Amino acid sequence: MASKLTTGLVGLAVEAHPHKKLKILYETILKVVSTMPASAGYRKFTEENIKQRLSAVNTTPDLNQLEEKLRPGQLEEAIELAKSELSLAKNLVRWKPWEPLISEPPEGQWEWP
Amino acid sequence: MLRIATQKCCDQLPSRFLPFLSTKSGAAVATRRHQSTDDKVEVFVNDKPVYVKPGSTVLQACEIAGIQIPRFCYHDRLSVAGNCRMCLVEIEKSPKPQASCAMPVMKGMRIKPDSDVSKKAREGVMEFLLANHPLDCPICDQGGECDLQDQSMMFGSDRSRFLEHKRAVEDKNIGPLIKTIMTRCIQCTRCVRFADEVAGVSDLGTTGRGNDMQIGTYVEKMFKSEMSGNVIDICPVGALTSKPYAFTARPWETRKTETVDVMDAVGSNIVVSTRAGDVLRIIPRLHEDINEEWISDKTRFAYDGLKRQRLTQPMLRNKQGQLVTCLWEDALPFVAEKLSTTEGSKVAGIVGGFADAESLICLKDLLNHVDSEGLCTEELFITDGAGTDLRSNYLLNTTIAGVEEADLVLLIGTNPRFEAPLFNARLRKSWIHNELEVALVGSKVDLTYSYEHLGDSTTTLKQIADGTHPFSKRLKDAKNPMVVVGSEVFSREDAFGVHAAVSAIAQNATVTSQTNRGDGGADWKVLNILHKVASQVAALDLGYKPGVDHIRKNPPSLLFILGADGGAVTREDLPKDCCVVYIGSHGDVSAPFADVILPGAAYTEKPGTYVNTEGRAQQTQAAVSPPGSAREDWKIIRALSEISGMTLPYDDLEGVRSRMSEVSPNLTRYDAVESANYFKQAAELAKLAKPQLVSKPLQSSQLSLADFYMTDSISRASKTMAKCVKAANEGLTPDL
Amino acid sequence: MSRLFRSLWRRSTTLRYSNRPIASALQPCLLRRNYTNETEVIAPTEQIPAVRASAEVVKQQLVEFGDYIAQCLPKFIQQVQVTFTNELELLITPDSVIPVCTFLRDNHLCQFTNLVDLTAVDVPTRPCRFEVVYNFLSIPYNQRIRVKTYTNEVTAIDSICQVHPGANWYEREVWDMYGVFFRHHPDLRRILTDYGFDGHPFRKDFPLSGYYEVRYDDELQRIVRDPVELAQEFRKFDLKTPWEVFPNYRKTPEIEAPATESSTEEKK
Amino acid sequence: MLASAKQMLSVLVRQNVRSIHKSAAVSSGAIFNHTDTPENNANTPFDFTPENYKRIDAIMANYPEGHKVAAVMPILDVAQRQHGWLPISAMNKVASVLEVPPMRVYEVATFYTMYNRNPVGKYHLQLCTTTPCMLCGSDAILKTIQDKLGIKVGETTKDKMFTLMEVECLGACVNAPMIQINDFYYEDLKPSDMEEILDDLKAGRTPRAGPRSGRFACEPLGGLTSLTETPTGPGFGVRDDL
Amino acid sequence: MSTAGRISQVMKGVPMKPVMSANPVEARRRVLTLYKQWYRATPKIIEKFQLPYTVEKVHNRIREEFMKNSHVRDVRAIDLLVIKGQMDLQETIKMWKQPCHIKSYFHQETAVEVPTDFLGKFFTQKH
Repeated sequence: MASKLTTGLVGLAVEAHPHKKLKILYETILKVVSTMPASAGYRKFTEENIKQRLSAVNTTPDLNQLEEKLRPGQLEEAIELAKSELSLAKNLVRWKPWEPLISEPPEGQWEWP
Repeated sequence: MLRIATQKCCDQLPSRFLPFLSTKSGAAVATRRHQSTDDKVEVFVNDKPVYVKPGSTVLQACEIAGIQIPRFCYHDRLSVAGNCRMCLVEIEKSPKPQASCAMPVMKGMRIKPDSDVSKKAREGVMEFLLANHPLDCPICDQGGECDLQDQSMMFGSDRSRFLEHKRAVEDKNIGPLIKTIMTRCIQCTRCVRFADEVAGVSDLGTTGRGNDMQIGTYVEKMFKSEMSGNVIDICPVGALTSKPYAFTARPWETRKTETVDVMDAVGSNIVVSTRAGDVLRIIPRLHEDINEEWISDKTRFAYDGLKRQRLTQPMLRNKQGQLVTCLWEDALPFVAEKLSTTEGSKVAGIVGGFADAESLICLKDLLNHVDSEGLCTEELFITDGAGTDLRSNYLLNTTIAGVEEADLVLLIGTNPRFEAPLFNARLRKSWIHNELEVALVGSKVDLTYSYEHLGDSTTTLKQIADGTHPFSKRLKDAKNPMVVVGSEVFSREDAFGVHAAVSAIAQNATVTSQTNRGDGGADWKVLNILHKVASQVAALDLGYKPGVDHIRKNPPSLLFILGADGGAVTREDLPKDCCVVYIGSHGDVSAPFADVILPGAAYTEKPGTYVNTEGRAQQTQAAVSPPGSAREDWKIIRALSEISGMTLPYDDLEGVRSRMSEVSPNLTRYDAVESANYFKQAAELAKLAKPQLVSKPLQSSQLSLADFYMTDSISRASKTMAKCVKAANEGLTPDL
Repeated sequence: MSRLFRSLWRRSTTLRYSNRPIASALQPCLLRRNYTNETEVIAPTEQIPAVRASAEVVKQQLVEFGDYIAQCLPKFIQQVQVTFTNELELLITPDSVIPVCTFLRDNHLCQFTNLVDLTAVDVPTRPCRFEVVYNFLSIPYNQRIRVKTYTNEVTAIDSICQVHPGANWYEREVWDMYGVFFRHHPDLRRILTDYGFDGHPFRKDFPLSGYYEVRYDDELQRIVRDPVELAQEFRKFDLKTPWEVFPNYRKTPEIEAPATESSTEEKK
Repeated sequence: MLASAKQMLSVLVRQNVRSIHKSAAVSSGAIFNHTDTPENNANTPFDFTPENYKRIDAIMANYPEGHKVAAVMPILDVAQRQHGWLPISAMNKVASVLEVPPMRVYEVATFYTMYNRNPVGKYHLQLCTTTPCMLCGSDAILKTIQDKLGIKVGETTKDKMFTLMEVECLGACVNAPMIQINDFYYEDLKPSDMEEILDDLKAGRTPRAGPRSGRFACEPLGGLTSLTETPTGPGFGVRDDL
Repeated sequence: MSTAGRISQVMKGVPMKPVMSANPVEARRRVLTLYKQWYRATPKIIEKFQLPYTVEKVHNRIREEFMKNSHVRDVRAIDLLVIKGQMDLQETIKMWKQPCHIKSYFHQETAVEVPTDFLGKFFTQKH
């Protein structure tokens, strides 16, 4: 039931089941994120954002309306974005960015002489 | 200029003021303060107490407090005009800001140079000055060293409120040296005051009134002064700039070398600006005891002679009698061969006016090595009596700065205005400020100040010496008299007679002046010799014989000419087989008849020692390198000595200088005047030799401005100087 | 588009303030606001035509956005600053180039997918003389960001070729010009200089004339490469006027009281 | 966007203002440089007459020794009266009489407008056209002169009789419009008066100087409106007991 | 190859991470490997560039270049030198360099001997 023939973007095919895809992706992101400590800034912001998007996916069956809610871009782009967010989240679990700063800059490093 | 002004003010700070500032003990402070404020007025600059001499101006008080007031018309060495209004400062209880350069200090005055009123006043004045000032800084030669530019950056507003047209003023042609762009003029009248007060040639003035006022000569004429170039330096904007230097360089891209001038015997301190091996201009450097901050036009503008008529390659005369260029490797062995085969008594040397003490000592050592005694200076002096043995006999003993203490000057056979313009400027300064009286025996010339002309005959001298002349009375009454003899006197056949008469006059005056002053044997020297060329004193110090008589009497077969271009010796004076070796920088008078030419360096190209007419040793510095294969003169002689197998025992500058100080220690005591006082002995020695006087009038060769410009090999090669002569002789033409 | 960006921003700010305790737990010095707190936007007037209108709104958004990134990556970011021309800058530790670039590229609210520029600055007086600068562009949000880090001559920086393949030649250029080594770069070799060229020309201690000069030698009938010999005088500018005026007014502003520092900075 | 457009607009407006705005070039029109001309050069013959030498001596005697240069203005005036105007040679002569550099004399002569450094006719008509005179009809007077003599402002008639100048306020506004011809003021002029004066001058007569309206001097035209009573004697208004 | 290993001062916060080698032993191994690579490539270099030198001479020259940096102790500096040496080797064997580059390693073709005695200086120099 694809509503359009093409996304108009090279290399980006029309997604047949965007709701399903997005739901899986967003849920996976949430799952990955939930392994982070509750106080992590990234976790808080991402959960908030992704949950909003997920609820939009769940409550909006109409493709066009969903597209409008998940701006910017088309749903296919939103899928790509979610994919990269997922990979980022996985990476961040590894990198642990919520930890304190690794190293302070040397004295006077950021000052102009 | 303003830097100089500050320095002077710091100098004025009494030395006992300084310990007061640095003392830590409270008691000591209290007593010292008491002492130091006795003759001082206390004023407050920014609420800080400052003690200044009564009668000094608010501006000077601020400078002592370390605050500089912007100014355009005020100049340290000129009278106060107070017309630019840039130095306005707020003074408490004064209803309006006051022009600080013209406002004398009063006790307890509270000066606020950094207050808002002062700042606003400056900004307002600057805005008005810029209202009519063209925005042509990019094509202005003053750009980068412009007082208006600098001060508008510091004190001006960043925008203009004027929409009106700017005033335009016609440019004036005032000679081949000074370029005028009168639209840029801000009417500070520094140039007018300089012309009036220092140069003594009142050719400049302000014409018109109000917005149309302009600086100029009214009628088109040359600014006929031998020191005219100084108006370029004192002009705070680009209205008066240097014509030869026009559009050649910006001040920041030039390299400055602080050196000494050799165009006359005064030894003015100068700065040579160079870029990429080119001398671009010469400007004065402050030396209170010599040139203050002025220099003569020959010093300033003759530098283009350093690029023309130069000897750049060694030359040998071939069989056809033509001089052809060759290599050092050819020329030096040729001379060395001659030197080692010629009998010592047949070798001689003449040195000219530009020879530095280093080359003088090298030449002397070399010629003495071959047992030659024929070392002569081109300039003449007496040889009888004490001759050159007593140093006080040939120096300007009073010193140039000493003129300011003199009250009577007797000039004999000299025209100081053209022979030593800065000495004359001192005389004029004393004439204005110290009521100095001047009398002259010699040609009647315009000295820029009034003097008593006592005629030009030698009998006058005799009469003064005898005490029968009316002038003797005045000489007798004088407290600090000076007798100045021009070096041209010594080219007379009765030079010794004149010198003896002058010595007698001076000796009498020394005795009477001591009683007049009432200080017994105080160190005031009356007799002064005013030399014309830079090398003479050093040469006499090193034991050269003055004059070429020796060479005329003993015809040499090998003659070294070290830059002697005065024409004292010509080919006709020499034997046919005489080999003439010319060492020098310019192909002028002597080089054409030389058999070998060894190109030397000019004074901007070598570190050399020169002793001025006061006996003050000074150094020149190499600003550029000598052109072509030219070498420093002493090195040429040193190399020659090595090739001829008589290696001189030094091969660097330090070595030469230590040898110099062995011969005459004063030569390396730089910037010190070594005083000498053997007048009595000299006068007695002179009596023994029975001097004679002839009736030929005492004359000087430089009578008018046109005679001043071209006197030596450098100025004769200078195009600018040639233009000046043309303008002085024939009046201005548009191409000058 | 920018409206959307703003609305997103509004959302992120609400998020932030709902979690105030955590936000305040972050180091307070993390965010340096490199601007003055003037609230009034000065409109150009007839009298003062050339004054830049300070876009306080834009600035505020940048501050909040910077805050967001700093809260997400406290481990990597040393400082966030907004310059007076409203440019957002992240100052990060040298080891965290890849995480930060990845985050900026992949995060929903960043999407800095475009590497505009990568270069370095040599400041020899600093403890680590090289400053490596990355400029990114977020096309969806029309937003730019600058990431800066530092290194010295002997420390390698991680190559971001795996994050942004476009960084390949930029990194080669920085290596060539500054001698900053990029670890894990696929093909790190010279890009601009001649083969056999010695030294890194953009280093401040590299002589203006270089070390070698290449010329055709007539005797040898071929190109020769000689150590540089300056035929022309080196031009050095002397900016003092011969009659130096008012040295008192030439003092550098660093003597000024620290209270006025921010205002001078803004004037720059 | 709007702001920048506004800014742009204001810049444009400013530029327009600038291009429309014109102010008169500020200049009095006088030239303060000497250029040699056939009638005015350093060789123009000039020497004081014996009477004037006597006069100069008398003038210089007014000033103390050492300050003789102060006599420069009266002596320049003597020279101008003798020659009609001041050629450069006359200024040089004054300088040599006073023993000062010529430049000092040029400075004075260029400063004051009443020294004529260019030839003027026998009668130097200086018509005031400053505001009060202009309001009272100096334009008509100017037109009358121009029509009658056929010269414009700044020109001299061919017979070297008249030179016409417009000058700024001569301080006789109460009798406006007025003209100064050589040393005399002619006031309260009507065009007919002007013609009459010019006719008189042409005919070699000397017209009577002063107001032409029948006034004696500058009293109100319609008779006095105040101070009409007899002046009070001494002691008026003084306390009796003094 | 001119960049000598300037060991930066150990300062708080200044990164001290290794470039490639973790310890001096490893760095030494890398240097030796590079040296061997150069050594082996020598005949080919001579052949390709048609150098008028013997293999021994080139070997000696290579050794000299390596010994020039023998004082470097900082492992990271050694690593960077190795990296540059590898770059050089690549440029050489791929003939990206030109003969003049190679030859300039062997002699200063136009260098003039500067005289030190007075006469010599007098004839050749102005100062």
